[in-house]
This record gives sequence, structure tokens and C-alpha cells, in this order.
Amino acid sequence: MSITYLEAIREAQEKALRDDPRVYIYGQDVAAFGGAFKATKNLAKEFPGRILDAPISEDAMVGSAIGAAIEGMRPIVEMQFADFSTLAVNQIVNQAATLYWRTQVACPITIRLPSGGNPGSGPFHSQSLESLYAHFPGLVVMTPATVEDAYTMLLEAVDIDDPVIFCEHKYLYNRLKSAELPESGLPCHQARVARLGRDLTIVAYSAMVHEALAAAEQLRKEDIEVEIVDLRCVKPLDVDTVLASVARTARLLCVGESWPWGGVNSEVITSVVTHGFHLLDAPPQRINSKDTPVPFHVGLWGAHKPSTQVIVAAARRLYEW
Amino acid sequence: MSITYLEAIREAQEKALRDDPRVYIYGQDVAAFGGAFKATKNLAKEFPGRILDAPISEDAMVGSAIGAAIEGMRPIVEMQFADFSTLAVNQIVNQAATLYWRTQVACPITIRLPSGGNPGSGPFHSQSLESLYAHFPGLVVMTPATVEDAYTMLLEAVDIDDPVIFCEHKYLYNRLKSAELPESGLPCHQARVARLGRDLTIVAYSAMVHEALAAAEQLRKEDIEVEIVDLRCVKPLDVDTVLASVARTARLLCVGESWPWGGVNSEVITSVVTHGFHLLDAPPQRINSKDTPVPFHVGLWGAHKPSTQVIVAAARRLYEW
Amino acid sequence: MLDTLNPPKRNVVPPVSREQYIKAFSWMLLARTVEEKLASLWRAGKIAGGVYLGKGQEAVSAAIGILLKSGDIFGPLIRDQAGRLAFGESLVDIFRTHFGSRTGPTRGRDGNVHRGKPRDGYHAMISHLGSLVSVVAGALVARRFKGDTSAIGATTIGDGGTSTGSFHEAINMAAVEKLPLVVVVVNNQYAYSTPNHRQFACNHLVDRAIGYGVEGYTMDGTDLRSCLEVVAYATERARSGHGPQMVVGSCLRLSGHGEHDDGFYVDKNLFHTALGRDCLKVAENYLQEQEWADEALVETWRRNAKQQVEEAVAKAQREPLADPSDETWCPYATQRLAQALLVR
Amino acid sequence: MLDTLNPPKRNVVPPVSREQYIKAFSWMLLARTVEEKLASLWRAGKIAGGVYLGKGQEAVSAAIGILLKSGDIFGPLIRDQAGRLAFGESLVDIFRTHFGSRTGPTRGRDGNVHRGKPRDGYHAMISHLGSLVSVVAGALVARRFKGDTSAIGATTIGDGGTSTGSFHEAINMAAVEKLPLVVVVVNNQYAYSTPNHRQFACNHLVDRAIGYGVEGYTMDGTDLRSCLEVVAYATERARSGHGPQMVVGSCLRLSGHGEHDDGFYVDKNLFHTALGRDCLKVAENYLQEQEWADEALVETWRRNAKQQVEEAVAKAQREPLADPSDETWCPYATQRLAQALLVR
Ligand SMILES: Cc1ncc(C[n+]2csc(CCOP(=O)(O)OP(=O)(O)O)c2C)c(N)n1
Ligand SMILES: Cc1ncc(C[n+]2csc(CCOP(=O)(O)OP(=O)(O)O)c2C)c(N)n1
Ligand SMILES: [Mg+2]
Ligand SMILES: [Mg+2]
Repeated sequence: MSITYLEAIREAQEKALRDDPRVYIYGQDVAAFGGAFKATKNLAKEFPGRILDAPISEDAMVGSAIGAAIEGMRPIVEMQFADFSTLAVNQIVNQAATLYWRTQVACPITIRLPSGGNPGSGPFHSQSLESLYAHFPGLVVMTPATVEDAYTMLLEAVDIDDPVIFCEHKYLYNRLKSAELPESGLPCHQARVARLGRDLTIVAYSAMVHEALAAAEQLRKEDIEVEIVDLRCVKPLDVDTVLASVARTARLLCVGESWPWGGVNSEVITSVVTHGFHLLDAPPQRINSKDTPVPFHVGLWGAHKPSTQVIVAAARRLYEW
Repeated sequence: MSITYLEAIREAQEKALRDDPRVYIYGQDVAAFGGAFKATKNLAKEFPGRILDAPISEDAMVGSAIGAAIEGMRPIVEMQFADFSTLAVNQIVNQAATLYWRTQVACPITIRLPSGGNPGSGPFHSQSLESLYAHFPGLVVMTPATVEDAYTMLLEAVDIDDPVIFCEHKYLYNRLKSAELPESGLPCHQARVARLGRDLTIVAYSAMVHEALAAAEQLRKEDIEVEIVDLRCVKPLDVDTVLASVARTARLLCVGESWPWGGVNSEVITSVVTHGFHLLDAPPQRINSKDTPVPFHVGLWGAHKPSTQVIVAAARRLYEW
Repeated sequence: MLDTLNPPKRNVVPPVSREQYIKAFSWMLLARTVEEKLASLWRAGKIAGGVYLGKGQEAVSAAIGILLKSGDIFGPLIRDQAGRLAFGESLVDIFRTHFGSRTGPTRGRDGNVHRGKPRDGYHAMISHLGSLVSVVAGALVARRFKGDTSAIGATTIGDGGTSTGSFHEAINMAAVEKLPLVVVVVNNQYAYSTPNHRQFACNHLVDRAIGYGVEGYTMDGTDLRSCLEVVAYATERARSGHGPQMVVGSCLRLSGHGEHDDGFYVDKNLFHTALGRDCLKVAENYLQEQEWADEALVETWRRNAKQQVEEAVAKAQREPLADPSDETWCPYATQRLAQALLVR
Repeated sequence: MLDTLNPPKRNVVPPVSREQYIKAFSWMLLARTVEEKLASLWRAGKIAGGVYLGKGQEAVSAAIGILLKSGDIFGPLIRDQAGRLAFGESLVDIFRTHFGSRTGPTRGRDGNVHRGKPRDGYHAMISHLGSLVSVVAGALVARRFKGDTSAIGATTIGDGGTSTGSFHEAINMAAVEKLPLVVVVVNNQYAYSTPNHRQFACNHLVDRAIGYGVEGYTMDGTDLRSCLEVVAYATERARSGHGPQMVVGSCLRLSGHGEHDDGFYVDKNLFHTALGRDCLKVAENYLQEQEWADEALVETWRRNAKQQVEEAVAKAQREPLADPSDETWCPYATQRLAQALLVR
């Protein structure tokens, strides 16, 4: 038996609904239809009345979840695509993210953002918005890269008293499989060393962890041993784990699918150089998507985002520095 | 005679309206009332029909400006406070910022964001959102620190074929004065060395340039000569000027009023260490506001944002590294 | 007086009693007294930031506050001092919030009108207009989940606030969910300096109700009796399962937008129309007409209100202000997260 | 057929002529033919991403496209293939966009329905529903500035799209500015899988018109004659200075939401109601009833449409696809900015 990243997300929601009567799901087409990606498939049948179809009103979807959370519920909001969450930015960053700080009343909502590129998805169904949300105080921004993390982190997201932006990568939905789901996982504020290495640290998250792993396999043939840190959660950021890795390898390459300016990569690199400058034997490097919208055409898209080959080349250059 | 930062903004708009029939202004209370801060004072009288009061509809304000720009106009949109632009994020980052890239039709709109903290303004009238917008491809994000720049950069913003997010600092509005307005200024993609120094580079923008200058004056008494780079525009970012300064001083301290995670500071530091790692003799450092919403109480607010004293202390530490 | 749009007029609301009227009037009077004090503190430089008054809107607001019951939900906006008090707000909390006291509900982190006790059903607005409507709606969704079928929620919005997308999404969503939500639109003719004709183009904002499939009513916002009647009707309809209710009260803002604003742009003629009446005076006259209270009695109440307010101010002033050294500067509620960050 | 809400019925629109009807029908037929081809190309794996059809909505869309004049502005949405063609879109551009051709209007950067030539008044939608309405409104603001008093603008929106805050803000703003904007709401009963009763609670979406102070009409979206009449009336009203017009056409989406979707959730009974009629068949019947065209003639048109489409596909397929090596990856239009960045 095997379970996909998408199924893990479904299973986590099922478990959350089963274990906690405060949980409900709100989003467009999530009930009978089971969601645009089927992340809520059959849940409406299993939990009648707890999976609600929303109008095309992202602002009100999040606003209402905040109100319900104030009353002690634990809503999960599904955005149909991460890209549409731009219409709920105000509710997310100003209302949800500040509620506890302003009033001492917690805001335990989880907002699921189907994120990242897929062939042919174009500029408005491909965005990676983790950096937008991570900039604002009060939000937890999760970016699971594995089936296991998709499962345990989503459960943690629902459990946490703060608003969580859960960036699940669409490219991984059906491509990533695991044998089974774990009972428990690392807490979200801890990064994970996804591969041990000696020569170079690659920091990545979400789908890019797999590009980094593929690059590491190629580099192994050249006897370059890459260590990979999977951030898991980009806010708060586990700088300690990154620093510990860089302390071993003395070289840092950051890979992220979001746009370069002020994204996860620049936050990681800045955290490392401000706290661990002396650990580095070479300039830290980053690979991002290009600074344009995400293109539709598959060839353009492939050149727009970081690829295994680009990572390999950058890592090799850094190794040889 | 002297002219304030706010008056410079008004003058620039007056000039733009006078010189270019394609310019008009749209925003809440901008016409007869002259704007919440009086940045459009008397313009409605001077240019009848070209200053339009908008309903409380930030999304439609920006959307309509985009449509007008497509037809060849050069709208200036005034947000009453930068904080309310979160309601127009979708129109700004998805519609305006991508238009040229998608269709080869330019989108020459200017969105004025009265930004930054002022005593007693609290979490929703104090935000500095330059980092939010700079993350997205296609936007020019200006952050003028001087009366002169407020004037020439706003004229340039209107002139430019791309959408410009014009972050004008409310704290400077009436506090900053100059003798007169210049005929012309540096192009926006060039940073400016605001003060020459030998020992340390401070990179700052907007109101923080003045905190940095004050800190530099104090440090001079200790014989520490600080060079100050005023970024002027945070997207695109003039890394060259910063690198050239760091090449002289070998030390970098970045100061910004926005939140730390993924903000201007982290982008500047990352750009410097990826391109000029060898120039640095000490770890680059940053000072931001604290990672919470901006507090209301004046004492809390003062401790939340970077102050001259904090800059002095950090610069001294860095100097002594 | 009961001018309903959708349903036929029905006599579900008992006539306004002396007791209820006087109760509402007292909150109006107290609110006015509070706000006069706030204005003078502001002028004296004792309050940082802005001060926003509900002068001229006390009748609408008091009616809402009074007709909500314990266990109901209230999402007040900037001009709802009367409703806040009627809903149970403590006087001293008002001043604590304006001063930035450590002891206030926001502990100095947010100020003036941005206060509330959300867990008690008393929501704390953010500045972004329209964004509170869906929050109150969501609280009612939660009540439905929890099996609470008796509670309702009410929130207010200005004429300007009706132009926000948030307002539209929220009321539509509440209508789809048939939530017991009462949205009171207070049309005080201006949004900051912007008059109605630059804000919307319909004849009357209540014409929006039909487009959402909710029941809509109008009321004279300067007349406490009208407000008590119509809000009683609307809250009763909401409570008895008829879904969202939209009530539009008309009046005139009798202050500047905030105390920094002299309102020079307001059409002076409006002050001489029915809209420009001061609801507090109208109510006082009505009390005397009905012989429910004479001038002397009102004067006693007024003095009493003043005294309460002075005591509250004095108490707040004796209390410590917010202090940065108390702050951990951590925005998270989750304990293990906050701890992990502090250790780092 | 002319079911107006606000203004009295008036005979301003001349009866639909044979010529106009046939012209509209031809666009409908061509659109249907284009979309059948797109669907088969998609099934064959020749198109990446999604393919979205306007099947069942061609009458509404063609009516809009035909009643706009040169110099007007059109902001089509996903199911507007017929209107796009009638407004002047080139057939080959459709396929270029779906293939990601270098030669297409978006040069492979955006795909499928996200195409347009904004400078020609033909707007290119982004995915975010509702966000195009204010853009079209703004284009009309520009026209007013430029002294163009004859042009109007039209845009469409789905039943689902009416729930967006963007839609609300834009139509309200257009009403305040009294812009010559025609907003055609196509109620095809579903938004993806979501039926009307989970989307809104009013009796009829046209009930929203009064709340915005705009004129509102309904039309039978399955009946080309109804569409031509009502859209003619609305465009005429807009053109003659009566401000924004809201037209609501009812029909049923006769395809899945996209070609990946079989629409299993659609209430099958609807297909047997008047809503479920295929507007193309209804129009063909009408042509024959009126003896404006017989079966053979329609068949000729059909063959002709097929041929045009095949030629366009063939042409597009011969052309080069987008190529990353052509890209400068610079999002800026300002030449000096782009150059400064390239040098860096
Ligand atoms: C979304 C948003 N945009 C702008 C503002 C700035 N603003 C604060 S109050 C106000 C006017 C509000 O008018 P109205 O809703 O009629 O309420 P009133 O002040 O008349 O009670 C404006 C524009 C805001 N608070 N929120
Ligand atoms: C703001 C926004 N939210 C969500 C979506 C995802 N989405 C794409 S089409 C669609 C349904 C649209 O329904 P409707 O407006 O009725 O148009 P129809 O597809 O029926 O023509 C949804 C939810 C979107 N495009 N924009
Ligand atoms: Mg008002
Ligand atoms: Mg639909």
C-alpha cells in the first residue's frame, strides 16, 4: 500500500475532524465535490454539516473563520489555489495575524494554500506565496516537503493556537508517495536534515527539497557530498539547524521556488550571515525562480523555476570556490 | 522659504497634472478635502474634474486605474494609509504588476502609500509595506527619504511606464524641510550615498535614513566615520552602489522600519553577501522593527522601531568587531 | 415608524416602554459624556493618535446595545460608544485604551476604538472597514456548530463602509448561511469628507437588502423610538430564524470625522433638516413629552453620568501605562512556539 | 421577452433582423466549433493546463460581441469565445495561446482564456474572478477624460463571480461615476460544482441592480433572440447616458467546469428544463422557423466554420512555440529601467 502527499492531506483532515469536534472545513467546492484537487474527497459524506461550500468570497471565508475561531472552533479554510489568497490578504495579515497580540484571544485557523507550479498552470495558478505571509508577524507558515510532513504538520497546524498558512505543493500532490503515515513528527519549528553531507549545505523546502535531493544524487557521482536541510516551516524559521549544518559544511546554497526579492532564501542567508558569518568558507548562494510571473508554456516554466541541473551547477561552483 | 516633504509631494502632483493631461488623481477624500494628509490640497480647485473622490473601495480604485492606464492615462492613486492597500493587493500584484509582461501593454500607474509609524497611530495606520510589494515581479517600489527625492521621484513615478508603489513616510511629512525643490534628481534605480564615511556602511531608506544620519553624527564623536547609503528605491535595488560602499568600509549595517522576515534588509544583505562576500570584514547586521504589529502606545512604539540609540549601539559593536 | 422593505408590517414588537426608553437614553447620555471627556482630554494632549466620536449616532447605537442579550455577539465600529456601554463595556476600559494603559484590554498595543473582549462576544475592530462583518458572521457559524440557537450577532457599518468588498462578501455569505446577523448601516451622510453621492448611486442603501435576499428596514437614526422599534423588530426576526437583517438608520455625523477634523466640508443646510437633529435632544424632548422624565431628572442623570466618567478617568489615570520592558515581542499564542522562540 | 427591472419597458430596440441574427448565429457556431477542436486537442494531450468551454453560453456571449461597436471596450471571461470572435479576435490567436506559441498575443507567457489585446479595447483577463470589472470601468473613465462620449464597455461575470468583493466595488464605483458599462451576469447555475443556493440567497441576481442604482434586465440565455434584444437595449441605454446596466442571462453550463471535469454534480433534471436547452440548437430551430435558413444552409456554415478552424489550427501548429532563450526575464516596460537591470 502507498499513500500520496495529497492523500496525506486528506487523511490529516479526516483525523482532525474525527478527533476534534471544533474542526470544520470551509472552501469553494470542498463539500460534495471534494475540492478542486480532491483534498476533501468524501469528507462531506463522513462528516455531514462540517464541510461547507463557500461562495467565491476569499475575504469572507477567512473573516468568518476568524470569527469562528474566536468562539473556540478550529476552522480549516481551503483556498482553491494559493494565488486566490491575495484576496484575503487583509483578513489574514491584519485580522487573523494580529488578533492574539491585540486581544489575548487566540486565532487557531488553518489556511490551506495549494501552491507552486505545475505544467501549463500559468501566472495565476502557480504562485508560491509563503514569503508574502511570512513577512507579517503572527503567522506560522508551513511548507511540507514530504508525505509524512504533509500529514503530521497539517495535524499540528490545526492543533496550534495561531493562524497557520499551510503551503502544500500541487506538484507533489500525486507524484510523491510513501508507504505509510507516521504517528507523529517533528514540531513545526524544527527543520530537518533530509540528507547528511560533508561538502555543502543546501537549504530547501517544499518541492525544491526533491530537486535538491536529485541534485545531491548527481553530485555524489562527482564525490561531492551535499547535506540537505528541509526547512519544513519558513516562519518561524529554524536558523539553529541551518547554522549547525553550515558549521559542518562551511558552504550554503539556498533553493526556493518563490521569487527572489525578499523571499525565504534571502531570509535564510541573512540569518546565517548575521549569526554565523565565520562558519562560511565561501559566499552563500541562492537559486530562485526568475523575477517575472510564472509562465504558462511548459518550456518557459521549466526555465523559470529552479531545476535539478541549475542546482547541480550552482552547487558545483560553490564547492569549487 | 522652505518646503516640507509633504508639500513636495503636493507640488510634484501639481506639476504632473500641469504638464501632462494624462495624469489624474483618484483616492478617498482627495478632491475638495485635499486628502487625509492634505497631499492634494487645492488641486481639485486648480484642476477641476481631474481629482476624483473614490468610494471606500481600494480594489476598484486600483483596478480602475489599471483600466485607465491601458487607455493611456497616468493615474495617481492615493491610499488613505498604506495599511489599506492590503485590500488592493490582488489588483496590484496580479493585475497591474503582470500586465506588461502578459500583454506588452504598459501599466503606468502610481500608487501612493502614506507609510510608516507616527506616535499613537497603532497597528493599522503605521505599516511599512514596501517589502510586501517588492517581493512581486513587475513593481517599482520607491521609498524617498528626502524632500528632494519625494519631489523628483514622484515625478519619475508618474513618468515611468511601470506600476510604481510610492512609499511616502508620514513621519517625514511635516518634520522634514528643504530650502527649495530641485529641477531633477537621480533616476530611481540608483541609490545615493547620503554621507561619506570610512569605517562602516549603513544602508537605510525612507525615515530611517535620518535615524542613521543622527547615529552617524553621534558616532563621529567617537571617531567612527559612518558611510550612509540611501536606497531610494527598494525594487529594483541598486546593489552596485551598496557594494561599492562596502568595498570601501568592509562593514555593513542595514536599517529598516519594516518587519524583519524577508524585508528590505534581508534582501540587501543577501545581495551583498552573494556578490561581495569577500568585501566584508565582519558579519553584516540588520536592525528592523520588532516582529509584532506596530504598537499604539508611544513608549511601546518607540521600542518597537529602530531608534538612533539602537543604531549607534549596533554600529559601535560592528565597528569593534 | 416601522418602515420595512421586505416583509409585511407586523406587530411583533411591543411598544417601547418607559423603562426601556430610559435605559437606552441613559446609555446615550453616558456615551455623550464619555466622548465629551475624550475630546477634552485629546485637546489637552492627553491622548495620542485620534479620537473619534459617535455624536449624533447614540440613538442607533444604544438601541443595538440594549436589544442584544447576554450571550449575543456585537461587533461595534468607531461611533458605537453608546452600544458598547449598553452591551456591557466598562467605563474605565475606554480610558485605559485611549491612554495606552497596561491594564486595558489591549494593554496599550492598540488604542482608542480598537478595543473589545472577543471571547465575551464583544469584538475588537481593526481599522479596515467592512472586515468585521464576516468575523461576526463566522462567530455565528460557530454558535450554530455549538448548538446555540438563541444567540444573534449584530454589527454596524457606515455609509462609506458599504462600498467595501468585504462588506459585500460577508453579508452575502451570511445570507447563504441564513445566519442570525443584524447589520446596521448608519448612514450619517458622510464618509470622512465624502458625501453619499460620491459613495453610492442607489436611492436608499436599504435597496441592497433585496439583492442579498435579506430583510431590510429603515429607521430614523435621530429618533430613539424609531431605532428601538426597528432594531427590536430586526433582532427579533433574526432570533426567530429569518436570517440576516439589514437595518439602515439615517442621521448626520454631528462631529468631525475625528477630533482633528472640523468637518468644514459638511453641507451646512443638512443641520437644519430632520437628519441634523441631535438624537440626544430629540430623546430628551420625547421623555418630557411623554412625561417619563422632567428636566430636573435628566439633569440628575447627567450629573451622575459626569461623575461616573470622572471617576473612571481618575482611575485610569492612576494606573500604569504600557511599558516596553513588559513586552516579550512575541506575537504567538502557542506556548511551545513562543517558548522555542524565546530560547532562540 | 424584454424583462426590465428598473425602467418602464420601452420600444427603443428595433426588432432583431435576419441579418443580425444570422451574424450572431455564425459566431456562435464558430465558437462552438473552435471549442470542440480545443477539447479534442486537449484530450489528445496537445494543450497543457486547462481548457474551458462556453458551451451553452454562446448566445449571451455572441449577443454582447455583436452589439459592441468598433472603439468599444470588451472584458470577456472564460466562457466568452463567441463574444471574443464577434468582437474581432483572430482564430489563430486562440490556438496560439492554447499552444503557447511565440507568435500569440501572450507569447506563451499566459495561456488558454487569458488572452486579449488591451490596447484595442479587448481586455486580457487574469484568473481572479471579479477583478476585471473595475478595469473595464477604469478604461471608461479614461475615455471620458479623452472626450470619447460614444464608446461603451461590456464585461461578463458568472453567478459565482458576483460573490466577489471586487465585483461589488467595481459596479458600485461605476454607478457613482455613471459610466457606460454593461455588466452581463451569466447565471449558468453553477460555479464549478457550487450551485446557486450555496452562492447567493436572493431570488434573482438582477435584484442587485436596484441596490447599486443601475438599470437591470433579465434575459433567457438559451434564446439568442432574447439575448440580442436585451443586450441591444442595455448597450443602447449605456450609450445614451443612462449609466451602468446589469443584464442577467440564465442558462446552464453544458460542459464540465473545464475539460478535466465531468460535471457529475450537476442536477440532471436541469437538463430537461428550459435552462438546459442548447442555445445553438434553439437558434438553429428559430432560423428554420423564420425560414431565414434551412438545414442545408446551416450545414454549409458548419462546414465552413470547421474549415476555418482547421486552417487556424494548422497555421498555429506550424508556428514556433515559446522558447526560454528568447526571454530576457525582465518584467519592466520602462526601457531605461530594463536596460539598467540587464547591464547589472
Ligand atoms: C478599507 C478602508 N479604507 C479606508 C479607511 C480610512 N477611513 C477611516 S474612516 C473612513 C470613512 C468612513 O466612513 P463611513 O463608513 O461612512 O463611517 P463614518 O465615519 O461616517 O461613521 C475612511 C475612509 C478605512 N478605515 N478602511
Ligand atoms: C477570486 C477567485 N476565486 C476562486 C477562483 C477559482 N475559480 C475559477 S472558476 C470558478 C467558478 C466560477 O464560477 P462562475 O463565476 O459561476 O463562472 P462559470 O465558471 O460558471 O462560468 C472558481 C471558483 C477564481 N478564479 N477566482
Ligand atoms: Mg458615514
Ligand atoms: Mg456559473
